[in-house]
Amino acid sequence: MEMQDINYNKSEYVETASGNKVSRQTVLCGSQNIVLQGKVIVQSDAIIRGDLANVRTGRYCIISKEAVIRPPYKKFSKGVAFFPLTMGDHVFVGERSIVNAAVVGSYVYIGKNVVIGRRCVLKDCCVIEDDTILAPETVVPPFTKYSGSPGMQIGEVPECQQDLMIDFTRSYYQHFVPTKII
Amino acid sequence: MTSRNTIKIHHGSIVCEESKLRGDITIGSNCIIHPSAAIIAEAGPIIIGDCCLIEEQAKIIHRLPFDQSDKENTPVLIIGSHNVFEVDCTVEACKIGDNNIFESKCYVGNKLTITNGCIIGAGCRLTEEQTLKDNTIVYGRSCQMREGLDRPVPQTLQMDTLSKMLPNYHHLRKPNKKNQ
Amino acid sequence: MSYIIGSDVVRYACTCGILKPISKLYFCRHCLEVRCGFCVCHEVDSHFCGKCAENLPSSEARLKKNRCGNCYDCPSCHQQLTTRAATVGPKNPEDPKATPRKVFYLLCLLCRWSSRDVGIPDQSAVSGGWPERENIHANRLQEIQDMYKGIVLLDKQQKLEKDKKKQRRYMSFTDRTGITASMLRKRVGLPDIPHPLLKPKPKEPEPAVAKEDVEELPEELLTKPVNLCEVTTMEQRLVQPEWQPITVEKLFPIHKQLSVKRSQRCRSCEHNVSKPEYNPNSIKFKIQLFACFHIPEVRIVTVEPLRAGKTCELLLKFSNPTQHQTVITFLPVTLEMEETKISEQVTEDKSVVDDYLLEKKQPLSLTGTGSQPSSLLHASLSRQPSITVKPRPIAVPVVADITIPTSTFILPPRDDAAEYDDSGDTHNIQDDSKLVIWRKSNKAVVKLQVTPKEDLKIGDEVVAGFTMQHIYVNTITTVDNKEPQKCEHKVKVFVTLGNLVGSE
Amino acid sequence: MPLYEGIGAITDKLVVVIDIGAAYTKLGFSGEFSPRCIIRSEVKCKDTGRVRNIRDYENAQDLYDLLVDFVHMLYFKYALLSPKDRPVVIIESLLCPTIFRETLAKVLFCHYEVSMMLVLPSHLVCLAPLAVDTALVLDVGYTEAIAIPVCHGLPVIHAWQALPIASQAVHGNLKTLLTACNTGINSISEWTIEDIKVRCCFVTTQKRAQEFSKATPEITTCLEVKYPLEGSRTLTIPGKVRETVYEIFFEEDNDHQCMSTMILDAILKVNVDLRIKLSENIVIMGGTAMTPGFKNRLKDELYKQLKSDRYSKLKITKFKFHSPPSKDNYTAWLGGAIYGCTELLSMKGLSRENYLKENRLPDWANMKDNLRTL
Repeated sequence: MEMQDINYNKSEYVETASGNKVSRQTVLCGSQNIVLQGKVIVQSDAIIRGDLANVRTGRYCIISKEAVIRPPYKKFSKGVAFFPLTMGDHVFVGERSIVNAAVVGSYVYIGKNVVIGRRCVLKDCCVIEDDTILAPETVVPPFTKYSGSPGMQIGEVPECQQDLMIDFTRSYYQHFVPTKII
Repeated sequence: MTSRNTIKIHHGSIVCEESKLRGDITIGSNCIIHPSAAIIAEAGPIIIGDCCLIEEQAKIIHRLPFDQSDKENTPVLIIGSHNVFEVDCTVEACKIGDNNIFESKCYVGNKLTITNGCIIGAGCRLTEEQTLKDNTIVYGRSCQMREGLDRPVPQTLQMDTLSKMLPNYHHLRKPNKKNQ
Repeated sequence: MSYIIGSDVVRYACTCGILKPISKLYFCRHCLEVRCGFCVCHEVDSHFCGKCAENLPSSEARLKKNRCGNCYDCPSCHQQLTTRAATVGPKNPEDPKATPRKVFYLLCLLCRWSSRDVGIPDQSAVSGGWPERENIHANRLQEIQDMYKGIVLLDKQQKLEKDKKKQRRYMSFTDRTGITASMLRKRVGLPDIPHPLLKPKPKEPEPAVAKEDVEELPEELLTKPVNLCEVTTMEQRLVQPEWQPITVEKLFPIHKQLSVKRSQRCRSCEHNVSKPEYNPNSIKFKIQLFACFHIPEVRIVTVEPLRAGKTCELLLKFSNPTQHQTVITFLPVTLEMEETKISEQVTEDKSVVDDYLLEKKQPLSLTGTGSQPSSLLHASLSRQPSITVKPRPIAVPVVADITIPTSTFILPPRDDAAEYDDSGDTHNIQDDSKLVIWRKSNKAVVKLQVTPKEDLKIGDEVVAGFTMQHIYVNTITTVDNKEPQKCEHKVKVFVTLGNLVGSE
Repeated sequence: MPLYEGIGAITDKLVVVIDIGAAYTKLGFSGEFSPRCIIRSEVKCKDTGRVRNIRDYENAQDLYDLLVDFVHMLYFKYALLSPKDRPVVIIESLLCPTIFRETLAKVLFCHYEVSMMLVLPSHLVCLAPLAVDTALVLDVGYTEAIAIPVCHGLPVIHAWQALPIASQAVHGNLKTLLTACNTGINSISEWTIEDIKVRCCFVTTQKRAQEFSKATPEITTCLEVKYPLEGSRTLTIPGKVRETVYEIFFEEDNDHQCMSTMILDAILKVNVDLRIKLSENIVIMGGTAMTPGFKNRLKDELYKQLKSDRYSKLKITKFKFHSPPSKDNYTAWLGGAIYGCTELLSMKGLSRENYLKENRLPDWANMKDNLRTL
């Protein structure tokens, strides 16, 4: 199916020079620590916790409504430190999902209402289905599909996942257009 | 019910201004409340103990079951100390002890009593009337239960770090109560 | 995008007769045929641990029973266990100078099971050295196994000897192996000295003895209350088949099962259609003959409301993934013959054997004639040619007719730079304006007429099909052909258009 | 490097041993003493996303597709090796439907191109770990309980006894019994029912069972169990249900058949001089036999039946039971693993060439002749 246009209110979104489209209704804490590489969409009520540690996304990432991107902490004998969260290119994060991962690779699809536990590592080209709960420190290998609570591997994704995700995030970005005022 | 908000914050607590506090709420000392957390004291006051950590999108709601809502005296929701409410949890329990962890996206209904040292796992949904025994661990889709050996370790280290970091980035509500 | 979420509305027919979305198909450049996961031969390429991403050679993987030496799974909830450090204070509290010792234990971050729960002592090294359990019956079973091996081997030798006797009538006494010497001794009547190479026959283990007593019903089941937290579930028992613990205090950390990378091979030409790189973290491929890189992709743009017997408009978007220009021609889909086949199969309920007639390929055995190889060793040394299974009929109810356009259209090659070029170049292609209504770089939208059948009911799913013929430029160079070969390739495409709505 | 490694790896054979049970499949390698995994015999249907047991097939084509997916999972998720050009040992019940074994052979030979397949009857191979050749074998699995005497390494097939009293029947009974004190039982999945059965229920003693069968039992039942269900409700498992759910095994049906009569009838059907030997060599296997109290109760029931007129002509005074060096649910698999590492595989296994010539699997009537030489 060809993707339909997703319209947004032009006044609600800020578009940066690098093509990022960020809703004004988001909670971007510590915005100086947040790097969006370009053509990234951050939708309303999403929370990015740059105040805890650096958050860095690649190009063509989509952070849906009410999603939370939160750098994870790690305990040491002397105290706790928050670690930066990096996200690759062409990543989709569904609505109301919580990403507490250490690393999210490229071409990753995270469904709706997902919990990615603390310090998880999502390798490239993996898919986390809707409503999955990934236990902390889980490593998700490439080309796997995880689902359930606790999240377990339930299958594999097609080998051309990389191209599918590039195509998906690009067309999402292209179809994410302001409502035309007639 | 009072429509007026009476928020009492004890000394040493960090309460971000962007958090949503409704009703009669008392927050103990050394608590941390992240932005966009919600505490809603609808049916009566909420008293939160010391050293509680309430993360963003967490919801603590004091709401009575339908069959009890017409009671005369307004009950108080007492939450003990060293509890952790993780991102996007919804807690409506009628009593909460100490050292409990409510993980992300868990839901605790208003018929439950949580004792001490319990962990409600991420995404678990507890609605049936029951009292969780000490050190109960609930996890998984079908809310499997097991007993832990010990209480979970309190998150004091994390809170130390947070209490240094958060004031740099957020506007805070001023503590308005001295410690007794 | 429907490949990632949602159902597959556009499906291509694989050569084997199964319908799949283009993302799950391969295109064998050597046979010029579409293949899918069902009809290719899967092979294990490499073993790796999904947690620590360590590659293991297959021999080592075998040795470790396909499990990772360092990573463990939780026996309680089967999630990955993490190693946690703890500091143990000095043993002598009166000696404050003694440095605290670091110890490690395993912890599950989901259900909080820890190696301390079952009394496994903490380890002093991160990588563990966690105690392993042995099968208590191992010795006895090994004896029994050796006994059976011996019996069968003896049996086999006797058989072989029988065969030999038939062949050879007399034997030579001149060799120095000692076998004939013993034969000679036998003839002369001297006692045989055992050949030094022949092992003395192992002492046969005693057969097991049955007992009158059996396990009694544990008395506490009748009297004590059951604490469900202490009784293991079926899953918890079965992940440790050797022990199958009944109570939680017998749970033991499980070595993490390895994963594999697979390569796919076309069964008719034995060429790989997909071969991943060795590195477990790599998402690249050495060989990637995916259909979506070679065959034009079809997507539904819009379709008018579907009414039984009424013609409506269907817009399809075609895109050319290759570096070569292609021409698309529509042809009707031929299903009739196959459909009768299906009905035959259903009505006659023929025996299974007839349905999958095998197309045997040339020499099946490389090792010799039909006789079984003496040892399995030889059989596995060389790769035997594959068997191809006869394709099955396409099982899809096509309930709408597409009016096949007579004109063809051109799709220009894919140009990655065009993504960043917003100037709408149209390549100046003369199009049949009735067919092509929009085009940009390597993509074009065409308009088709589709008519659902008269006898459909409201709510029925409408599926239509057509055969897409495209020019495929094969860039494989062989000895004879140095130039890229152009050829016409046909593939059947089925589109699920949605449900029938009421007629006006 | 890979070639060199390859040669090293094949010097000793890697034979996959598979026992596809009605509920659980046991998979492992020959020469090992326990299966690598015991998994449910089910696959997720690709079209509907529904999880289906591989025995719930509609026709041969459907079964073929189910088995292709299932065997793919067995090899690439658990065994982690390519099935092509490798031998396989299959353990099957003597009562396995022809369509199932023929389709399985077709999947293995044509789709996965295994080089050789050795099919072993479960009732026979389960004696291998014991190193005995004469025993009465009772297999209590998921759909049915089957008793077959094996004499001198030869299954006495004409003496077989089978009844549909196994775990599936217990699940049905448990569901019925629980409906009385709980609501909405029907929506509960079979796996939950199994979990309740495994964690709460047991086979009670004969004495207590007799008391329960009276109109007014004069004993106190064991304690009831509160079984929490997905955080939203709790099931009550009464003590009586916990104790009596297995009673269907020992209640005689309309033909006066039950678990204990099966064993005795099977013994009756063999030669007189073998009867004593069989009664003193009873092997019980199958997952259901692992229920606490099951064997004890069966023993008591056997002695009770012995007193009845039906079996008076049996000159048996005592029963003896084997305890195999394995868990009951993989005894047959273990036997297959022992056979699988012998030369028997190359001698008696069916090679792919021969299969493609004949296009059928020899059935057990031939197989038993082969195994007689043992």
